[in-house]
Amino acid sequence: MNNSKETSLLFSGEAGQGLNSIESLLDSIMRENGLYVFSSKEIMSRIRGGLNTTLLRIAEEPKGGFIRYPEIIFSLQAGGLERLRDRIAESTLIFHDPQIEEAPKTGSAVEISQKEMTEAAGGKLFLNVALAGMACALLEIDRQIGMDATASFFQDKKPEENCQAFQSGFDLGASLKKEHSWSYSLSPSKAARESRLFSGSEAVGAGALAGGMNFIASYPMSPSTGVLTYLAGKADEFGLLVEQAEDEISAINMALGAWYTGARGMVTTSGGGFALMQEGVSLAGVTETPCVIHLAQRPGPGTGLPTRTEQGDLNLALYSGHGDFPRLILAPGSVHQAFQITRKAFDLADKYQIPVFILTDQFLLDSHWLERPIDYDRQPPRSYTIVSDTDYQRYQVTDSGVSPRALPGEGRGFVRVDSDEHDVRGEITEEFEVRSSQVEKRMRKGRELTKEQDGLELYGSEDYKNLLVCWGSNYCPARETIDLLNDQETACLHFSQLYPVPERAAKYFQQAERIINLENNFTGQFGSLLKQKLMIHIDEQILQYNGLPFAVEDIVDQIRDITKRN
Amino acid sequence: MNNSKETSLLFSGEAGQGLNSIESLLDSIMRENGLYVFSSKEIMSRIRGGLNTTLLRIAEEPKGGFIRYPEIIFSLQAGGLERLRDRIAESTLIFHDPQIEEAPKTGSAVEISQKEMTEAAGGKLFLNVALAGMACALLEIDRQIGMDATASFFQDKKPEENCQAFQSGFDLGASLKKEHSWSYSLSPSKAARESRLFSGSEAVGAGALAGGMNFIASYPMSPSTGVLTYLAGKADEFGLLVEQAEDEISAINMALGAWYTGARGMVTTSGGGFALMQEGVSLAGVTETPCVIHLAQRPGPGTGLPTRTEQGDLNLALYSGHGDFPRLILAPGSVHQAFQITRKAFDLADKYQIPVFILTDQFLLDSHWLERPIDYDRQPPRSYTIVSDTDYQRYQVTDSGVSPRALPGEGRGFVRVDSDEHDVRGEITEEFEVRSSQVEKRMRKGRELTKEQDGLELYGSEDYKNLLVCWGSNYCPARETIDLLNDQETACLHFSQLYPVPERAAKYFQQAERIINLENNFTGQFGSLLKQKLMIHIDEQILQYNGLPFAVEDIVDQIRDITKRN
Amino acid sequence: MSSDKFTLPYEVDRAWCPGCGNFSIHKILQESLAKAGIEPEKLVISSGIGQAAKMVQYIKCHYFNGLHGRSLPVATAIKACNPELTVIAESGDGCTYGEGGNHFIHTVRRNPAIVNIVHNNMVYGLTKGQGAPTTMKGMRTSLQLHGYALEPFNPLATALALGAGFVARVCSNFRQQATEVIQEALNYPGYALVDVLHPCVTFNKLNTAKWYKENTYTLENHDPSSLEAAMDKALETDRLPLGIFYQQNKETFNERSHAYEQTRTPVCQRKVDPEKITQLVS
Amino acid sequence: MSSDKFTLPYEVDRAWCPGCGNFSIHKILQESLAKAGIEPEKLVISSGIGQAAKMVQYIKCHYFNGLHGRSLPVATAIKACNPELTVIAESGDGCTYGEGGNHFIHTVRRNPAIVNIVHNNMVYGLTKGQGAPTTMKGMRTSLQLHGYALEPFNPLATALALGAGFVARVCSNFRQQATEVIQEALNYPGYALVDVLHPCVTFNKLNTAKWYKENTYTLENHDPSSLEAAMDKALETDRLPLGIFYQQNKETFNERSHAYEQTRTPVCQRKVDPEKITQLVS
Ligand SMILES: Cc1ncc(C[n+]2csc(CCOP(=O)(O)OP(=O)(O)O)c2C)c(N)n1
Ligand SMILES: Cc1ncc(C[n+]2csc(CCOP(=O)(O)OP(=O)(O)O)c2C)c(N)n1
Ligand code: SF4
Ligand code: SF4
Ligand SMILES: [Mg+2]
Ligand SMILES: [Mg+2]
Repeated sequence: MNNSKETSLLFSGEAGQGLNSIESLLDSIMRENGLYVFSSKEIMSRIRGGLNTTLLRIAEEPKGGFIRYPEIIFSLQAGGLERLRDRIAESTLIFHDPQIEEAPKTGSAVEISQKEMTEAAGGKLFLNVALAGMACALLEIDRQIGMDATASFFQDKKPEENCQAFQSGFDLGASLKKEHSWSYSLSPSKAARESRLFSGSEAVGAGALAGGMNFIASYPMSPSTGVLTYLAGKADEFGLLVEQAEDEISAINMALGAWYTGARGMVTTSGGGFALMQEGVSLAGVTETPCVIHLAQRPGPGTGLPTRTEQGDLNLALYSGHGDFPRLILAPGSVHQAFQITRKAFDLADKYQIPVFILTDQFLLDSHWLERPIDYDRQPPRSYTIVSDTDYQRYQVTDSGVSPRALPGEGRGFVRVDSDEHDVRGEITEEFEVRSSQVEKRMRKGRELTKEQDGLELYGSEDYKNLLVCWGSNYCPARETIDLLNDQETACLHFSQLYPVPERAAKYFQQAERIINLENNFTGQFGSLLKQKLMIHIDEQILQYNGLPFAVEDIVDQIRDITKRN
Repeated sequence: MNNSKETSLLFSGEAGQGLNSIESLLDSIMRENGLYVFSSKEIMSRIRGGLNTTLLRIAEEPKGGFIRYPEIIFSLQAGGLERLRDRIAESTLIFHDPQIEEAPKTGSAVEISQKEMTEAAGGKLFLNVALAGMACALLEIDRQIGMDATASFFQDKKPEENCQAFQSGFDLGASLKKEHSWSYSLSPSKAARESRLFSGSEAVGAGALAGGMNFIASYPMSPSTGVLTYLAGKADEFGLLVEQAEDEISAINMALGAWYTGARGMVTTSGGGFALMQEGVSLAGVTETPCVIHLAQRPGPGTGLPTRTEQGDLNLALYSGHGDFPRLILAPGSVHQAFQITRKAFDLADKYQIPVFILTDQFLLDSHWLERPIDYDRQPPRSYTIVSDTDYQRYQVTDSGVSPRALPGEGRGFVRVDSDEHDVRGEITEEFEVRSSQVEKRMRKGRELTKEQDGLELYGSEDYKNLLVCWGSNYCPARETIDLLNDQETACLHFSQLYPVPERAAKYFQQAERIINLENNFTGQFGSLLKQKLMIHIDEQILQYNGLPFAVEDIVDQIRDITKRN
Repeated sequence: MSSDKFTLPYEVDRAWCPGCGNFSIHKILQESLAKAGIEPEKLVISSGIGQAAKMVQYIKCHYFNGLHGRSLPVATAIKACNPELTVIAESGDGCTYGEGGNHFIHTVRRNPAIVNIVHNNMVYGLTKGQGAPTTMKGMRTSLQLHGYALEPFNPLATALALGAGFVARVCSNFRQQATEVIQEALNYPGYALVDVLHPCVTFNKLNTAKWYKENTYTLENHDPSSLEAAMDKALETDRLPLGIFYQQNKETFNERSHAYEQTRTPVCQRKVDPEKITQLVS
Repeated sequence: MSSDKFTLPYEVDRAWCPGCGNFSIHKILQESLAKAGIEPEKLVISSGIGQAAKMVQYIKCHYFNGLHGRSLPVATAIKACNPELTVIAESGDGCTYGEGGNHFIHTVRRNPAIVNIVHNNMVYGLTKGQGAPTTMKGMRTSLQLHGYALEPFNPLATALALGAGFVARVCSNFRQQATEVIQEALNYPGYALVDVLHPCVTFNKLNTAKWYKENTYTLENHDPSSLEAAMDKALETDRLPLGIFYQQNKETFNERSHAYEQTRTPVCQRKVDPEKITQLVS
């Protein structure tokens, strides 16, 4: 990105070389220093070795998209630059060690010696911190702020040695900077200093807590595990019951058992794990037991690319479970949305007694954003359950389709819940009329649900001709695309509610002369849904399915291509 | 049905009263007698008790649809007539026992005494056969044919007693017939005598055998179990390996293991069980292992109505498994189609190395049709596998997307199959280009698949204005509807290939002034798919979701309503 | 102490075959519940799908009649979220040991304070007589035409190997003993497995009432605190012992769970404190 | 008799952490395969997902690297359809005993002639260190912050309770013994369980190489034909015995299956006779 208000750093190395620490440390240094930071990683499915990268965008204004061309690259491991060959621009500054790998054909390479840096840093363990120090020097970060942050970051883990390593890197960076007269400095702001750092996982987790979640059962699976780990860490403080289930089938059945008692249960999973939960989703549908499902997408089919990103599971969520029943599918695109939407998911699950999906992906969950604090109104979650009387009927037929939900042990009635077709009392029935009336009752909730219209945001010129449609984690990259295009012709429509498709979306499409659908999957799943529900014609699609998030530059280029073409 | 060329009988009784024997016995007597028969049952999910019915349509020409108004009803159990209240026309003849239940308000009731009939028949066990005899007398079936058929049907189970029971019923029927001067006689034909009786389950099973199926692993679930039971009965004769798996997850993984060795594997299941197979479907997709999945639909969600019928799992099959990969979905509507399509499923699964679905339902599977013999060309199944050489690459990138499939232990190469994204050799990869090329390779098979255009049948006037669209088991009822309407304005378009949607379908829709979608589910799932893929507008929907198949009269009425309305 | 309090206030048509062992189990269950002093309003039964699983429909209590094979995770979560409820997971042998086998083995390890009543008719009843994990070798069924071929699943030995604290087997034909054992199970603080043998008069012509009479015996002079003795008895297949094989208190799931360390408030009643959220996000 | 014949003809980057026990298991496996006289062209390994499951990628053989938890049904079917292949199901403890627990218990009952090698590092490696069914009580993990609380899963005792005919435990640190046992398993005609303890240097700081040295011992004077002795040893948790606990021939799945009664032609080679179809349908 050639943008004077921003610098971007990319670190390439193997798992185990401390890229995560570089990221966290720099994230907090930048905040202390009053600069916005967005960081994102792409990693291999292994614990040690391989080649991973961490990207940091440091800027005067919040940034949130993945980019193809970082301004500065630090490569620690052989093969790193070869792997990055498509991501090096003429202007890219590349720190590389000729002992380890050759300089790339493009970009301006600067030689460093890992051996010397390691020695100066005080050993292999500290090389990563030295690199962080070096980066800080290049960006003219206040040395003391860097030192203090390092000391506090490593407070339990050799703080002095780490500070010394930071210093050594900072010194090297400062002298190189002087020698080459580079200039990457940015102006700090108070607003950035008062912002908060969130990963997508943390935002989903915090939103769940705000939504009153008190039970979670799940089975580990990347990239969904971050939410589980975050919540396990909050269990004592918030009085949560966190259970690692033996499999995903158990997890969702446990979550339903929890809701049945009046607790608020959740599962977090990814495509393959969610595939196993399908029968449970159908169970939620027929028993009208609320449920919140966090579905963290990664590339399939099968095991696919476990640690990478894709938006390929919308159809799976949309049609999950056998038979017809209503559901709600939400897909946040920012940490603010992740918090608010997850919170809302619990409210609507309880209100309509349906499964509610939160669709995220590896890109959203594993990235970190320095953002303004989240608007939180301190409203405790509303409960929709009732206390039963002796004549209580779990499946009372109502106009809205919602039957008052009572809890076992509270009140004098009995809460009889059945996965077979049932009558109003929850008893198995084979009466054709009763069957029809219960189907219709359940489906009426879907009609009611369409009243909960939200989750639609237009960005860009109101007089757009081109409408870029996106959902979920493409929020930040799509908005940035509009900023960069700056053509007064293109706007972006972001959906954070995917299903039911918000009806008021139709009017946005009417105005558009050209509809461009942006999705991180092969078939354009959401675009197909829009076609089906709104009978719109999608003119162009920008699709990607290689496991990486969209780079902002790529979207810009493709839109320019499209608009040039016709 | 007031149609002189046909008579219809309905028997109502509880599970355990021998309705199944009545059905089978009468089916074979009618055939021997040279009359076409179609029989269908609706039963409760229990082994004894409850209220079930069996419908037989006996005709001079083949019939195949469910009907609302049988001509003659035999009610054996209290509550039966109350439950049938909507299915009695003014002209319906009803045999009932006033000791057991009251005569209904409509229809012409004839009193019989079960006690007396039971005594005459020789005991409770034989009452059902006496009823069959009575029915034969009413229809002027040759007594001797009935006797012979009874003797052979019960050859291992008290043949003489059963013949005596048949006689007793026949005598009663004959005397009542005379007394009331009823006339239900039909003209027999040689063609009917040379026809064969098939249930849908048998036809699917026989098609699988013809397709070279030699391995089946499944877990019992109504209504899919009939196919499994049928094939278990053929195991010795055809050298099949039939295994009852511990669960559906195991079943589909076993089927994939079988195909991997070069065997031809199959699973048979229903909605809830299939929900559990979703991850396995995705595994088939990514590993490009062929697989044939018989999905026998029943009403959901959840356990739903286990023994009843619905077409509610199309979406589930269509979007099953996480990630994008090609698949084929077929849905036979008659026993002939069931045989041919199931056979073809094995061929295409092997050819394209994809999961192929056969969507049926309880109505199709559990009904019996007397039909002309199936056209079978004696062509043995074609195998598409190759013998590997040392440089064999399982996932070679080809134009068609199909990579030659070799078998382990045959040839000198290695067959390395992976559910992670893989390179051409089947090794795990995290290269972005390789990922993209493998996704594209897999998806190209989907494009090739659209060349296998078949499974579309227009019935009725070529100059239609109204086009009734249907799929799967609505084949027979829809065609009969067209016959009954006989208006030269309405035709029916039946799909037995649902996905990829046959492209040539578009032209049929262009001609139509009014498109009427007929589906046995709540949301009109196939209609939605047509909207999405062909961008057509569906004007009207005829939907039903109470667990019963469509009755021909109901479709006729609804179409008349629609065409009258505008 | 009347078992009537679990009887529904209206006539119900129990969808079992005349003569089915499930009718006895129904009586046994209501009696043991009454004897254990349980109130219908505080009782939840979680069941799967099958003939056995229909039981919940005929008892005055709360129920969650879920999916085939999934009675245990639902029951575990109910007890975990509301420890004040008495929770039973009740289903058939196919449901619990077949489809639900993974939950069975891991629930034993988890040790929630629930009673697991498994109706063991050694066959799949509702789906019309296929072999079940507990079907005896050689029994012919609609699918296993040459006789069932797999090693029969031994639920008691498996549960013991996994560390279960209460393991028992009874038979529907011996009502008094069955009632006593289930009552004991209801009082046991932890996961209690009660495998209930019963005849399926329609599909199991091998393991009939007569067969049970001849092929079972009551454990006597047995020390239920000895794991070895219990395992020895569990591995006996010649004649099947009936009674409590093993009984030993163990820490339950809720006791182990940190969720109940600081407060005993049921999880289902816990509300979030907005103040804490504020700290998290602003 | 060189294990090199299982070595791929090109360099591979094995995606394990330096020092991981999986490297030893790799050597052990190639050695025992060679010693057992198996040819790469006749060997299929079915694996699930996890660090252990990556093994297949590094061996010259056929493989089916399927889904997490599902190595056993795939392996069972492969052996059933083509008995001429040597079939191994290999995966981690989480994969085999956790996600795949139901297949584990029912595969034991089915007794296909396959070797089941379970890499037991008592932790979930690939997903970064959560507790596994075999994790020891009290071990702290990223999810179990106060220590893992469930009763550890005892695969050997469970397999024995289910009637397994070959049950063994080895440790990657004792290569010679491990090689011998796996070789024996490869020669055993039936389902052979080999639980392979190994250190996970990254996520399991409790069960280290040193720990294994101190907390295991080799079975001696043990009678592998005695089920009681095997069960006694399997229930020992103080120090973990290594070696073959139990070995007893039993009818295998293919032997029991009627599919192999009339003909020994592998199912995968059987073709349908059109004549018979004609009889069916016309
Ligand atoms: C996922 C799924 N698979 C299969 C079925 C079909 N099914 C219903 S009950 C049953 C077996 C019942 O056997 P068991 O649990 O022993 O109960 P029983 O009827 O013998 O009491 C099966 C296979 C189902 N409902 N759901
Ligand atoms: C259905 C499904 N659920 C979860 C996962 C994520 N997953 C991959 S490996 C693994 C655990 C691996 O543990 P283990 O089997 O013990 O192998 P190890 O890595 O320790 O060798 C999990 C949970 C998955 N791939 N699929
Ligand atoms: S089929 Fe068997 S278990 Fe089911 S109700 Fe009838 S006798 Fe009882
Ligand atoms: S995480 Fe553990 S098991 Fe996995 S490779 Fe590293 S050391 Fe081995
Ligand atoms: Mg049973
Ligand atoms: Mg492990």
